[in-house]
Amino acid sequence: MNDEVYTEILLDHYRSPRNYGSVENPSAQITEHNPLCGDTVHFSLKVEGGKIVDIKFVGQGCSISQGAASILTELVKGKSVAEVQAITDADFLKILGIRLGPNREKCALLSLNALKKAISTKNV
Amino acid sequence: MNDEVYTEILLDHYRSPRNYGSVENPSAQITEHNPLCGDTVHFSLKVEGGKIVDIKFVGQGCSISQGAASILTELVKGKSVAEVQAITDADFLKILGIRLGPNREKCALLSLNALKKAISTKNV
Amino acid sequence: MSVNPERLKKDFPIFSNNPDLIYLDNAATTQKPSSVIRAVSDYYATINSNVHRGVYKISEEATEMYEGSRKKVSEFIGAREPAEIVFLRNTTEAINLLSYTLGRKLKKGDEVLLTEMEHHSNLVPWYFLREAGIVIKFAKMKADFTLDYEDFQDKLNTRTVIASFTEVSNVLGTINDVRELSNMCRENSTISIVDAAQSVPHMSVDVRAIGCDFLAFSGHKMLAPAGIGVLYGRKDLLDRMHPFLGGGEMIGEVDYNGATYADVPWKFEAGTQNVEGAVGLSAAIDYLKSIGMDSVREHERSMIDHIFKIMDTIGDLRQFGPMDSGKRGGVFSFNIGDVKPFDLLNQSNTKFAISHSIHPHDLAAFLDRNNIAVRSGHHCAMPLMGRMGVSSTARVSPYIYNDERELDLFFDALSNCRKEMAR
Amino acid sequence: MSVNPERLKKDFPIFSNNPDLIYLDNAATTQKPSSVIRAVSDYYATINSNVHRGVYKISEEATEMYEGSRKKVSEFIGAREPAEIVFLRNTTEAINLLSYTLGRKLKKGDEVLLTEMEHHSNLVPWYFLREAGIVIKFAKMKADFTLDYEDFQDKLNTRTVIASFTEVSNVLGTINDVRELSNMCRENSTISIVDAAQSVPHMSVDVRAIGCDFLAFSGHKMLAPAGIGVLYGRKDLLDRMHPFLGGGEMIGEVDYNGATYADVPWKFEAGTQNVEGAVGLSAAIDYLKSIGMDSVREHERSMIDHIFKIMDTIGDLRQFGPMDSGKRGGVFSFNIGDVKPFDLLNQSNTKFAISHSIHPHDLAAFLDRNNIAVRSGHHCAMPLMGRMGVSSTARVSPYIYNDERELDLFFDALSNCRKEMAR
Ligand SMILES: Cc1ncc(COP(=O)(O)O)c(C=O)c1O
Ligand SMILES: Cc1ncc(COP(=O)(O)O)c(C=O)c1O
Repeated sequence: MNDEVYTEILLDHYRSPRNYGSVENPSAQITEHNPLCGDTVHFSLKVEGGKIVDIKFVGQGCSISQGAASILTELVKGKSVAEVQAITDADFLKILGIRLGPNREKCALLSLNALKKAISTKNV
Repeated sequence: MNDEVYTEILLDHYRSPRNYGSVENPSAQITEHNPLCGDTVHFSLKVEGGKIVDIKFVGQGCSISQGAASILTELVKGKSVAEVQAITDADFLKILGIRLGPNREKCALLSLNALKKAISTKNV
Repeated sequence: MSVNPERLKKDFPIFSNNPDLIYLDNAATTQKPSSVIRAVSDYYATINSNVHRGVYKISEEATEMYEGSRKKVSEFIGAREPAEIVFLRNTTEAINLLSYTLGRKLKKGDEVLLTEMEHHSNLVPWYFLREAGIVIKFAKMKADFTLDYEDFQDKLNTRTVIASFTEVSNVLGTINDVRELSNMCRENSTISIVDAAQSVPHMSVDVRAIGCDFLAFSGHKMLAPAGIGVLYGRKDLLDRMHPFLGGGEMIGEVDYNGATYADVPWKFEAGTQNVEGAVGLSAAIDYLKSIGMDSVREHERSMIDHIFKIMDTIGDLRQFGPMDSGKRGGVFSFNIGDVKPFDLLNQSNTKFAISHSIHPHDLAAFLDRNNIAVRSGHHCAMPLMGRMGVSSTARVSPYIYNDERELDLFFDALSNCRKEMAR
Repeated sequence: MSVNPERLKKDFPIFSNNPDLIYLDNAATTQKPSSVIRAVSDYYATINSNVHRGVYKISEEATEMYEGSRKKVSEFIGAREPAEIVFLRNTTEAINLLSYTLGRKLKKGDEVLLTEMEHHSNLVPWYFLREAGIVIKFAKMKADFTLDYEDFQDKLNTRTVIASFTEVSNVLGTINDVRELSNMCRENSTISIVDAAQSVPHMSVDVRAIGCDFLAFSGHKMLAPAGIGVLYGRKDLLDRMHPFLGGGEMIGEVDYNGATYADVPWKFEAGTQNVEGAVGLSAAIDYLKSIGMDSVREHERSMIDHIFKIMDTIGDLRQFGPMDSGKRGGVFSFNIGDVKPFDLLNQSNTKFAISHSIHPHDLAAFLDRNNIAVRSGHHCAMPLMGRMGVSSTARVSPYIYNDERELDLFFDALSNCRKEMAR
């Protein structure tokens, strides 16, 4: 598809998702839906010493939501919980390298929001 | 006031209302309000042999609502209940000799509607 | 008279400003002809004022326009009198008005019968009643995407106080025989409500011929502004109902101890109304009448027939809806490949869960690059998506300004999209 | 910067089309400047579409405009974030939303505190709760037409769950110190609701400075289209509230068994929204900001001062409202002579019950012949009329496009009316 809309990297992640699946005995897991379109992502992750040591996702949805989830897993692996919480929407959109309208943006930000929610729970 | 809006007859009835007051031992009476502006009319009347033999009104409101009530009392005295029920809104507006928009029309028709309601009750 | 989309298109400024725009999302909302836009601007520029209460000229004139629009709507759908027409914001508000006011009388165990193919707006307002122990039932959809009338009849029982059903599904295009359904309701002393959001804009609708108790639709789906919608209700029923919103204009008398209410329909129109919306709706009805609702219907049917003819050129295309255009409105939902709902357990079992189907969002984004506007998603009918075994679909919904050439361009783009996504 | 009505008037097409129109019914609804009319037409002609769900260009653009308007409103009234702004039809719907949703939590014996000077829209929605045993109380108005703050404080007790009060009375012009009232509420753990229908259009309003929990106003009273209104609510409160209308756009997920809801503010915006209304409201705010709300307020104050200066030239004129223009918005209610409420017993006692006062309706009709539009009636405040001892009043409510010359012409016509009616 067109570079204006989707970068090759994003499409590559969509076609060959990284870290696809589930972490065993996760410290946290979460399923989030984009109510606007039904895109879904599920993250399972292991936190040790305040750091994300392992993370996997499964999901269903458009190339942006799923590609972004895959990119996110690579981005945060090894990062501290605090570092992940500090990633802003704008940061993540920049990393994805795409410019989107307000509706489609929700697809791109679904996974970041889900992950932040997952690691903000008491137990991690 | 202006003939376009109010006829002299109407104004005369407003300034010197006919049949003002209450009929004793009425066969029917009714108080009606115009919810749009608070105009009020009260009719009390005597029906004998299906005919309105006496009718009086009291009220509070604008010249159209009160003038029309006064004119109506003169119009219906001596008429049968059926004849009064047959008076249409258009008929009455013609008798009043005024042309009004939909809002102000409600002032003009308040008394006719009240009277018809009063004589449609079982007991007259 | 048959519809001439090319000529009609000239009446819509958005197409002069975007000459390449192929707008195929009319089930969501329609474009506005100049006559409607002008009716609204002219209203502002000449008689804009508060209706019903002003005794000055522009207010009398605005009142005449507002009530004139009510009369026009009442004639357009065959109501007995204008008093049966309540102006609201949209179909959604109309159904909520009913669920709130009729809901007051329901008791624990009473039933509301819906169908499996309803829009969220004809689901969620009824779901609210569950808190009070009201039971919601759903008449089934058959494998051919039509309603199971036997199941509807079976589920109508002595506890069924209300039944509410769509005339045309906004996902499947399925046209339900609402006359038959209303008939079943009447024989069961069940209140019948027709969601006509997708029918009134597209075909001739006559509430007396249908014989329903209530019917709702939205102006914005029929060339009129947003913010104006209609609830038709049988006068005797409206008369007996509790008001919905309280406030100015809907009262008879008010003191500190209580209030009496105005006559129908004003009892249901609290606060300052969207007069310009009603004025715009009136102009939209004039426009549609000048075409003729039967012609509108015929045109949409021919659009669907055209789609049926070429859709098989697209590999892996799955369409959702009855294959008889006579029983289907101008709505075409489809997917390329399987767009399954999310399922955590199955999803986890494979590394290749993302199949080579094209997600409707990606499809719509691709089409957008070709200036073709189609909808993708659950179309506010998530439960139905579940029944169809998909998470979402793409949807094309033509209207009077669309023609076969545009559909051809749409299918060309679809075919290109498949090629690009496959590389 | 001070307001220049003559210059501003040129921005309003209705005054080019009716050069002699003296429009003094702005508390009912205001006229629309070309910039607002154009914003709406341009929207139709360029990006009209459904918001939030389309992934095609015009839908993304329409969504940006709609949410941009929300942001503008939130800044205009000093909200913490756009999520605190819910778009509705008008003030009336906003207060009903609150009475229905907050009302769910009230128990028999709980109290709602209002004032004696409320509009029907801030009375009737609360009256509905009486059926559930909720007690409605009224803080008194004093003889000088101001609110009795001590009485308000006295009536706030441990059972007072909600208090709802107007910032500016649409009959008296009285400006209530809503900051003080909200303060009393907070100290009593009472939810505070401000009816700002007559304040936001006319003066600078800051919800955080006020410290209220909710605040409502209508677009049509501030140069914007009808059909668009605003509920401001504290985010934490909105988050915890049950939705009001159910349907499309306000959901999270729906299946046949139930539904979850979207985040605030969308949770309260069911169905297709009045996007063009929001676009028009945004343009109206731009227009008002270009004048400056403090200038608007100063102008209206000067209008009231001018009225105070000349009103005594009219014999038998009785005005209703505080005599300090610093405590009074741009609203002037009055009567010529006594316009008593109907009283069957006293009425019957005299043949001359129709006195030589001029009924406000006749007055307004006379003024209309001079192209002067004023309101007459109970102004949707019947209980207050009772307290004032009148059945109705005439009301003049100037805005930015009115000037002293127009007020002079109004008083001239009033004086002529007295002469004619006296013959
Ligand atoms: C003080 C006050 N509150 C509420 C309203 C109701 O506003 P709306 O009719 O726009 O809902 C009005 C105006 O009519 C008003 O003046
Ligand atoms: C079948 C059906 N019902 C109800 C609605 C709701 O209409 P609105 O959003 O105008 O209230 C729609 C459209 O969105 C629809 O297609």
